[in-house]
This record gives sequence, C-alpha cells and structure tokens, in this order.
Amino acid sequence: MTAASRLAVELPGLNLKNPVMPASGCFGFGDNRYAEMFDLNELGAIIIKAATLKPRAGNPVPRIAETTSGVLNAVGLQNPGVDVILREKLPVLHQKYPTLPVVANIAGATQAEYVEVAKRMSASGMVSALELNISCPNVHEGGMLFGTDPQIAQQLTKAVKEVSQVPVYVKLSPNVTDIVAIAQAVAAGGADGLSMINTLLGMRIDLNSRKPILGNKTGGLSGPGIKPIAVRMIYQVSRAVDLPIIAMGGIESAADVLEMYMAGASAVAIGTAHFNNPTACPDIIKALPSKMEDLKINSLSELIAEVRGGYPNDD
Amino acid sequence: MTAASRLAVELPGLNLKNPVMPASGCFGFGDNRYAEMFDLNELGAIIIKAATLKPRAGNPVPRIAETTSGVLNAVGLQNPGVDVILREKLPVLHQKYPTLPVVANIAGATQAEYVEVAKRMSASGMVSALELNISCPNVHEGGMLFGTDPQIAQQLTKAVKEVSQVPVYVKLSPNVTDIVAIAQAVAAGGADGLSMINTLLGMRIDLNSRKPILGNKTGGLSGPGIKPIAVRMIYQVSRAVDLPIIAMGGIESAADVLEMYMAGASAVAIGTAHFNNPTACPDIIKALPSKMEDLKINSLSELIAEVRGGYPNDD
Amino acid sequence: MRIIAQEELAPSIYRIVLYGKFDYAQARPGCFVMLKLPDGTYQLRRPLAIAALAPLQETITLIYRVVGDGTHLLQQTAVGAQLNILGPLGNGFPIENVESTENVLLVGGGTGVPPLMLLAQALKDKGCKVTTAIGFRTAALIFGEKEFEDNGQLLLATDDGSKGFQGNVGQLLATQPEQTYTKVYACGPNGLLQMVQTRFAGTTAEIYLSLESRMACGVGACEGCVVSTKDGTYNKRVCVEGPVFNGREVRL
Amino acid sequence: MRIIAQEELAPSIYRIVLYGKFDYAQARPGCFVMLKLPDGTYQLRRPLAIAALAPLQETITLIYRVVGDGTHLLQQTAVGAQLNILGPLGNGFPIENVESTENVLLVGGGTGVPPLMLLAQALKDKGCKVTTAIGFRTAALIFGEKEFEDNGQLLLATDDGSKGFQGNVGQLLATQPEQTYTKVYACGPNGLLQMVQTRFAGTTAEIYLSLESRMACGVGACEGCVVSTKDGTYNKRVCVEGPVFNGREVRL
Ligand SMILES: Cc1cc2nc3c(=O)[nH]c(=O)nc-3n(C[C@H](O)[C@H](O)[C@H](O)COP(=O)(O)OP(=O)(O)OC[C@H]3O[C@@H](n4cnc5c(N)ncnc54)[C@H](O)[C@@H]3O)c2cc1C
Ligand SMILES: Cc1cc2nc3c(=O)[nH]c(=O)nc-3n(C[C@H](O)[C@H](O)[C@H](O)COP(=O)(O)OP(=O)(O)OC[C@H]3O[C@@H](n4cnc5c(N)ncnc54)[C@H](O)[C@@H]3O)c2cc1C
Ligand SMILES: Cc1cc2nc3c(=O)[nH]c(=O)nc-3n(C[C@H](O)[C@H](O)[C@H](O)COP(=O)(O)O)c2cc1C
Ligand SMILES: Cc1cc2nc3c(=O)[nH]c(=O)nc-3n(C[C@H](O)[C@H](O)[C@H](O)COP(=O)(O)O)c2cc1C
Ligand code: FES
Ligand code: FES
Repeated sequence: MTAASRLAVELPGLNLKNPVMPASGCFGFGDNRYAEMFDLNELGAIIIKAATLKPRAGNPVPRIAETTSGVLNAVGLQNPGVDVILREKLPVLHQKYPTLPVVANIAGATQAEYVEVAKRMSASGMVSALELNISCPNVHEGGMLFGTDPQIAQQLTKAVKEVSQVPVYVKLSPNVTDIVAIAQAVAAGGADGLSMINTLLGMRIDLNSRKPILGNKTGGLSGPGIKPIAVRMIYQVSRAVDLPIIAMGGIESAADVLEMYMAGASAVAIGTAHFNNPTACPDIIKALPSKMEDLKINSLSELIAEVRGGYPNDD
Repeated sequence: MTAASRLAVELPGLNLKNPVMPASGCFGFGDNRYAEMFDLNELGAIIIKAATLKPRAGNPVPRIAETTSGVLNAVGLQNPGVDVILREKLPVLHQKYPTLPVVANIAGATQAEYVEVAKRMSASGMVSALELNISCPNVHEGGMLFGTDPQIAQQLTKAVKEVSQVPVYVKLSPNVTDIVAIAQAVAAGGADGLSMINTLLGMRIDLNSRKPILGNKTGGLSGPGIKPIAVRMIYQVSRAVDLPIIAMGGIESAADVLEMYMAGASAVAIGTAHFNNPTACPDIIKALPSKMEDLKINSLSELIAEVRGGYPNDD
Repeated sequence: MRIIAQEELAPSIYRIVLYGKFDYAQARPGCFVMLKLPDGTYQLRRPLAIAALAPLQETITLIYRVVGDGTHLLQQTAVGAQLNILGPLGNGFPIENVESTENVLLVGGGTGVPPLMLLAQALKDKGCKVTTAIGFRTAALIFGEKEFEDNGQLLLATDDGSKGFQGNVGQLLATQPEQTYTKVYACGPNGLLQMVQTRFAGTTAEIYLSLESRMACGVGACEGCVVSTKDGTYNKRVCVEGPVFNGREVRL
Repeated sequence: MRIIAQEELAPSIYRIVLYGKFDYAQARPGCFVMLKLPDGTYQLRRPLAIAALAPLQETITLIYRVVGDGTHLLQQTAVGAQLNILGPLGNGFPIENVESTENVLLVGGGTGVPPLMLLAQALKDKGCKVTTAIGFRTAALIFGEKEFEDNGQLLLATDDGSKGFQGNVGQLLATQPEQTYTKVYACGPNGLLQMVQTRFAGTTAEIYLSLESRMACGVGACEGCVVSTKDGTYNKRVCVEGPVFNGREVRL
C-alpha cells in the first residue's frame, strides 16, 4: 500500500486523499494568511465558515477569550451571506484549488432559511458536501435549538436533504443530555454523515469589571480541553448510528487524530489548533503515516472498518 | 472589617469562616494523608465522599486517566456504605475537628435508597448539610438520570427534604441540555442550595490497545479545562433560581474562586487541584484576602449581595 | 526567533529583542507579530507591535507591559530561548505618501507607545517634522523618551504631573497652539483614540488610529477581532484590514 | 527538591538524582514519591519508586522509563531545576522482621527493577543472602547490574538471550534448583507478579508483590488506585495500603 492510499478515506461526497480539514470558522473561506503558509492542496478538504441567507454582522466584541487549554469564541456566525459567498468567495477558492473538496457550513434562524441556503449552496457546483450547523451556541435565534431537540433536528435535516444536491453532514452540539438521540434523529432525517462536536457553551468573567469578558457573555469552548468530551460523544454515537463521522474538538496532533478514529471517526477537522500552529493541518498530515506505523495501523480505511465493524464483539 | 470576617459566608446550615471546602470524592472522609499536610481546621468545611446505603466496590480499574488540563475519573462511588461511615469515619473526623462543618454527599440507585441514606446521615448529628449527588456519571443505575430529568430530580429532592434534618444542597450534572430547568425543578422540590458542577462525561482511548483507558470506558472530566463551563452554568442558574450555590469545577486559585463568586457562587469546593497541590485549600484561603484587596472587594458576603442583588440592572 | 536581550524599561514594562529569520522587508511601522508563548498550556498567541527593527542585525524589538499570565510568562522566559513568531502582520501606518515637508503628530499612551517608536524613526528618516505627545500615569512609568527626542519634538504628560505636563495627553494637546499637522497617528487606549478623533475632526489632518482587539488567529481567518467603520458593522478585521484605520472612518 | 544529576542508563531509561529536604527517616525500600511535573498543563503527579536514598548527602534517586508525555518532559528537564516531590508514600516492603540468616529472592522486570535496588541494599545490610532475578527484553536495556551484584547474586534473563538466560524471568526461575527462600519480593508487570504468585504458592516463602496502578492523589483520598485481595473487591488502595501486598492475598 502506498503512503498516499494509507491516508485516503471515502465518505459520502468526499473522496479524500487524507482525512484532515480545517474546521468551520477557523479558516475563513481559505482567503486568509494561513493560506500563504502552506499549499491548501495538501489538505484533505476545507470546511468553510458558516453561510447564512443574509449577511450577518455577528456578535459584539470582544469575541475571543482564552481559557485553560481552551478558547471561548462568540463570533456569532459573521458572514457576508450566501450570495456574496457564492459570488466572491467560493469562485476564488475554487479557481486557486480546483481539486480541493469544499464542505460548506450552513446556518439559519428558521428552517426556511436553512433550506434556501442549502439549495443555493449545493447547486453551485463548487461544494462537495454541506455541513448543517445546528449547533452554534453563539446566536440567539434558531442555532442551538435545532441541535437540542431531536424532532426539530430531524425535520430540518429532512427538509435540507430534500433540496440539497450534495451529501449533508449534520454538525451536532455537545450541549445536550443525550447526543445519541439527536444523532439518531438526524439519521432518520436522512443525514449522510455527522460532524461532531461543535463547541461547549462556556463563559469567562473579567475580575476587574466583574462582567463576562465576551460581548455576547457566553461563548463556545473549543480546544484540547474538550477533546475527552468529543471522544466520548463520537464513541457513543458511532455505536448507535451507522453514519460516518467527521470528528473535531481539540485535535492537535496525529495521535489525537488516531484517537478520534478509534472512537469511531471517519475524517477529522482542526480548528483551534491553527491559532498556535498555522500549519497544524499539513503538520498532522505529514506526521500521520509514521504514527500509524508505530501503532501498526496499515491504513485509515482499514482502521475505520476495524473500529466500526467491531462493535458486535464489543462488550 | 477584620480579615476573618471578610471571608466569612453564611449559607443554610453552613456558617463558614471561609468559603473553601474540599469537593466530594477528592478528600475521602478526611482520613488520608492530605490531612497530615495542613490542619483541616483551616477549612471552611469539608464535603465527604459519596455515601450509599450498601457498601459499593466501585468500577473496574483503571479509574483514573489524565487529559489536557483535566482528569477523567470513574471511581464509581466506592464507599463502605452509610452505616460504616457513620460508625467509623464520621466519629473520627468529628472528634479530631469538632468545629469543622461536614457536608455529606449522598447517592443511591433508587429514590428509596437516597431517602434512607439521607435519613440516617442527617440524623447523626455529625453533618451540617447534605449534598444530594444526582449527577454521578460513573454509575449505571440511577445516578445520572436523577440529574437529567427535571421531574425525577424534583421528586427526589422533595422526598429527601421530607426526611432530612439538615439543609439539602442538590449537586447538579453539567451533562444536560438545560441546566436551568433542572435547577428550577430541584428548587421547586425544596432544595436549600445547589452544588455545581459535577463532572462532564468524557473518554480517553489508549492508542496501543485501541480501547478506552478507563475500566468503565467513560469517566467524569474535572479540572481547570471545565471551569468555563462551570462559570457559565453558575451564571445562568444564579440568575434564574434564588438559591445559594456551592461552586466547583477547575478551581485552582483565589482568582478562580472570585470568578465563581462573580458568576453567582456563595461558596466553593476544590477537587482536582489537590492532586497537584495537596495544600490547595489552605493556599487559596491564604491568598484570598490580598486578591480581594487588589480587586477592591471588601468582603465575600458583600460580593454575593452585589452580584446576586444586581440582576435586575443586568441587561 | 531567539531572545537575545530582555530588560525592564519601567515597572512592568519590558523590552525584548529577538534575533533570527523574519520577513524584515515586509515589516512596517504599526505592524505587529503574534507571539507563541513558550508553554503548551496557552491556545492563543499574543499580539505585540513591532517597536524597532534592525534588518541588518536581524533583530526585532518588542516592548510589552506585563498584564496577565501570558506576558508574565514572557517576562520569565530566559535569554537564549526560542520564540515562535508569526508576522509581520497587519497593514501598518500608511507613510508611503508622506512628504519630507510635512508636519506630523504622533499621539500615544501606555502600550500604544511602542509602535510609535518605529514610526517616529521612519518619519524622521523621511525628513518630516515629527512631534510626539505621549502620556503616562507617573514619571516612573515613562519609557521611549530618548527615542522620540532623537526623532523630533517630545511632549510628555503624566497624570500626576511628576514629569512634563500634568494631565492626560488630550489635555496636553489642548494647551498646544493650533498647529497644522498634515497627519496624525495615534495608538493607545480607546479613550485616547476617541480624543484624537474629536480633537482633529475639524482639521484637514489625515488621522490614523491603531487599534487593539482580542485576537485568535491574527491572520483574518476567524472574524474574532472585528471593528466597525462608517460603512458597516464589524466590517473590518483589526488583524488584516488594521490594526491601523482611517480615524475619520473607524467607529470606536 | 533540586535535580542535581540526570543520566541515561539504557535506551529510554533515566536515573535522576534529587537533592534537598525530604523525610528520609520515613523512606523505606518499596516506597514511592508523587512527582509534580514542571509544567502547569499536567493535573496529575507521576508515581515513581525510590531507587536509592542517601540521607547524609540529602539525595534520593529515581529511575524511570520514558513512556509518555510526563516522563518525556521529566527527561527534558535540566539539572538545577526544582521539582515538587510528595513523599515518601506507600507502605514499602516489610523487612523489619527479616533475620540475617534468611535466604531471600528478589524478582523484577522493566520499571519494577528500581525499587528492588534499594531493597537489595537494605537486605544485604541486614546480612541476608540476597538473590535477584531480573529480566529485560534485550542486553542493551539492562540496568542495575552492578547494584544487584554488589548486594548478592544476580540472575539475568533477556528475552532474546543477548545476555544471561534466554527467556523471561519465570522461565529462568524454573531452571533454578528448588531453593528454600524464606521471602520473595517482586516488582514488575502483572504477568511477572502472577508468575511469582504461582511459582511460590506451594512453598513456605512469604511473598510480597509491589503493584502499579493509575493514581490521582497518591495519599488515599480518591479511591482511584484500588486493588482486590482475597478479602474483598477493590478493598485496598495501592497508594496507602500498598504498593506492596502480601502475594498470597492480593488478586492480580
Ligand atoms: C495589534 C496589537 C498590538 C499590540 N501591541 C502591544 C505592544 O506593543 N505592547 C503591549 O504591551 N501590548 C500590546 N498589545 C496588547 C497585548 O496583546 C496584550 O496586553 C497581551 O496580549 C496580554 O496578554 P496576557 O496573556 O498577559 O493577558 P491576559 O489578559 O491573560 O490575556 C488573555 C487573552 O486576552 C488577550 N488580551 C488581553 N489584553 C489584550 C489587549 N489589550 N489587546 C488584545 N488582546 C488582549 C490576550 O492576547 C489573550 O488572548 C497589542 C494588542 C494588539 C491587538
Ligand atoms: C507505585 C508506583 C511506582 C512506580 N515506580 C516507577 C519507577 O520507579 N520507574 C518507572 O519508570 N515507572 C514507575 N511507575 C510507573 C510510572 O508511574 C509511569 O510510567 C508514569 O507515570 C508514566 O507517566 P507518563 O506521563 O510518561 O505516561 P502517560 O501514559 O502519558 O501518563 C498518563 C497518566 O497515566 C499514568 N500512568 C501511565 N502509565 C502508568 C503506570 N505504568 N503505572 C501507573 N500510572 C501510570 C500516569 O501517571 C499519568 O497519570 C510506578 C508506578 C507506580 C504506581
Ligand atoms: C473562532 C471560531 C469560530 C467558529 N465558527 C464556526 C462556524 O461558523 N460554524 C461551525 O459550525 N463551527 C464553528 N466553530 C466550531 C469549530 O468548527 C469546531 O467545531 C470547534 O471549534 C471544535 O474544534 P476545535 O477544538 O479543533 O476548535 C468555530 C470555532 C472557533 C474557535
Ligand atoms: C476522583 C474524583 C472522585 C469524585 N467523587 C465524587 C463523589 O463521590 N461524589 C460527587 O458528588 N462528586 C465526586 N467528584 C466530583 C467532584 O466533587 C467535583 O464536582 C468535580 O471534580 C469538579 O471539581 P474539580 O474540577 O475541582 O475537581 C469526584 C471527582 C474526582 C476527580
Ligand atoms: S484575529 Fe482572527 S480575523 Fe482577526
Ligand atoms: S491514588 Fe487516590 S486513593 Fe490511591
């Protein structure tokens, strides 16, 4: 087996030479200076910032606060709206990296909005899959509710699936009592895959002002501190729902990637790690083969088969 | 105001010279070698390990795994049972430290068990308050369910309150979609206070064996990585429910204590921090006055009044 | 880059000199770097302005105030240690079109002073007449005096009057005769920047303000650091479209 | 305590010597310390056995294998650095009642070897006849040879036969003539301990096994490190009632 095929994975709509992609919101539309630091063609794919129907200005600043082994963000889905993204952002990305699979993260305040964004985005010919963001903790309408009520989540998934011309991954919120119930609901709604986890709702308070640091008060917690929660949820969901999972939540290294695979992942996304290490994605991609060799893992696709085929023997 | 009264706080059943207590499960029954490293009389109070009706052997080992800025534990409420605790553990503690307030953490698999433990424990004359553990993620019966369903939580609280001769603090689980709903339910059940947060359900997988490290597979995540989640939940609950809160979750320093107060806490408990720093509690108690001075906080009781009296003006 | 010197300039204010590979050609006054803290605990780099540049010696100088854990750790870091530096970042102060005949004003306060040091030198090199007005809480906290005096005229203010004018920089400027500055560059707390906006609104001076904002990426990827201009809400990212903004357009 | 020496004994095996205040009087062979890693990221201390003690020089010696992040960081820590040490902890091997006439066997493997080094010396000091059987994967990984030879007879096994007996320690012991050891002390992986239990079950020897367990507190506060004996399930804490248990009682 060649080094290349060791890392290749196949998911609905995503035929990836390696499983590593920047997570939504941490890499813009590829139109930032990270893109000067390595060739985006090295990526397995790219997940772009959330798109909404109308432009969104997002939340008041400050939007960023650091925590121990984590970051709180309350960007609030700032984006120029689906039409500008389709007109100005995606064509540039597509032209520069014609073979780079693009996953479009989409969000909305109502089901109708989600459906409309999904329709336009998936019809563009420039995206390989949608990532249905039903889990943003930083918006006050919709956002999170879609991700915490199984019935609403299922309906939304179904509605989006009906209009989407590309596979739909539903991005789950960890801020729920029972992640498996939500995963089962979106599976019943026809999701092609899952993406997990989004951020955990958190807060920091400034001791001098005695007020929350973030303009939005609460924000989403990401980074290595949340990885054990992500691993647990992916493990639980992968045993209950037969859908591929794009894993995220604190991944910083090849070892972290493999831990996600052993939990049940089929691909991975990297968010917060970029902030310390702009070349986190290519670094991880480079480190994977030798780490796999150490652990006697021949290929990621075999690892997926082993982990996800092995459940009946699991106690 | 004297240095002493700056730290004094009054909560139902707990008239504390300072607000700092070891968290349940991280300090046994005071019968461990931490007690050789400082005088437990320095503590505001002590929360003892969970008591159940029958002795519990707990979960299979390994029970401990480290994560980035966190610890996973799956001890599984190992304890010798309420009768042994009342006969052998509490008398020793009480005799050595006659003025140290003791909070007894109690757990059960059924409501009847909780009620029985509460009855015996609270009648002992050796505990100042109960901490109703409806949030242990590491037991397969009861435990967590009591903490995730508002109705069940309310019923249980009510039943325990009916038999308890001391105030009852209900310890909430963070593994829920809506912590406020649970807090409101236990308030309606008659809780005298809240204790939050217990651990977040997490997992680590060993890359060599490809299996979860913990014998119980999942475990409870504690430590500084979860602090932003604790702060957020305490902030939300303190605005919705008029009960004092004993705050915990990643507290390591006097600054962390004050952040919890600004979120809405009335007292604090320290768990994981002991593992690195056995004298975490006395160190924090010593550091509090000068940190308060820096921040122009005259006394903790005034801070509580300011924070929790100030909500109407909050936007 | 390697730390080759670190010294206290004033209480809590440190100058750190870093040696090594850096894109010196791209660095302009007002640009900043994102410095990775030498401890894996921290998830975010810290933005610090470039205070001096020596391309031939291959060094850059940063001046920072110890305000929290990250800057505290930086201060504890020994000479000889390697620091991972991302930059130069940001647009920097626009000085391409400044003529040698121009009369320019620099206004700074606190940790807004360091980028002005590099700017003063660049403007002086162009031959302009540079006036710098900077304010500190008290005399003991003053730094950069010599650098500004070397490059033009320095107006000093201290809140307690222990050195220079007693009061803040705004009050100091109010005492100055109306001057016809062609350009005003400012960096410092928001209050100071607002004062500059107001003070020079009625003049013909071009106003350039360098802003601070909490940043995650520093490279335009996260939308964390945004600011509003008269054209929109949160429509500009401080890390890429800034940190320097047209003072007549940016909303503070 | 301060690191005053650190050296590689074999690939991935390091000896570190710490100087300073320590409760030397309480430290016995088989006791361990909980070492705080010199980086705030880590929430848990690392348990390491005491391999040598020099109360007069005020030093303790630890020998550790680099297996994960924590031991890797320890290996990177420079001589001169301060380490926070909690200990001595644990019960240690019972040697009070050992007579000078006794014939004792020590059995070890891997990172179970270090505590036996201190034990061998203590038993030799008592005048006993000490035989040590230790196993390694291959000759290059052997350490402690001199220490054990100085204190009695050493039987070496390597899995690949590159030095001493070819095979594991169990197989090595099987080749030895039946001896009448009065006491057998063992430390190492569970497989080795189980072998010792079985091998000496039919003899009259007292058997003492030193166990490893994942620990949080190390002082009996968390119930994290428990082990079962014939009297109950998870009824003993390795950190306080252990790490040394009666081999006829403990369930592995
Ligand atoms: C473009 C730019 C240039 C700057 N140049 C300088 C300089 O030359 N000298 C100097 O002393 N300071 C400068 N600052 C401010 C400096 O970044 C902060 O003081 C520093 O990040 C504080 O880090 P800390 O870990 O000590 O504080 P903490 O409060 O512990 O930091 C926590 C988080 O908040 C962020 N943060 C805290 N204060 C600020 C702030 N004022 N601005 C932006 N982020 C902040 C930190 O970066 C970090 O992410 C600049 C900021 C920006 C945006
Ligand atoms: C009483 C006792 C004495 C010991 N004495 C020695 C000794 O003298 N020399 C030596 O090399 N090793 C010894 N060990 C094992 C040593 O504690 C581990 O190898 C070490 O903690 C690994 O840390 P790490 O960060 O490198 O590994 P990681 O795997 O990254 O550690 C993660 C966590 O798991 C724990 N852990 C991992 N492996 C073990 C293990 N085998 N036993 C207990 N906890 C573990 C760590 O302490 C830490 O909490 C002893 C263990 C115990 C319980
Ligand atoms: C600054 C920032 C912005 C984010 N924006 C989005 C977003 O627009 N849509 C989305 O689905 N997730 C968003 N996320 C969540 C990430 O995609 C990811 O799910 C989460 O951060 C966990 O991964 P990490 O720990 O690797 O960052 C954002 C995260 C951060 C830190
Ligand atoms: C080893 C360990 C054992 C615990 N046992 C209990 C317990 O018996 N009952 C309980 O209510 N909480 C238990 N907890 C949870 C703590 O009391 C506390 O709520 C939690 O750890 C968060 O605080 P921390 O981050 O300061 O540790 C345990 C935590 C740990 C780490
Ligand atoms: S800090 Fe990320 S866009 Fe500016
Ligand atoms: S490690 Fe805590 S009881 Fe042993």
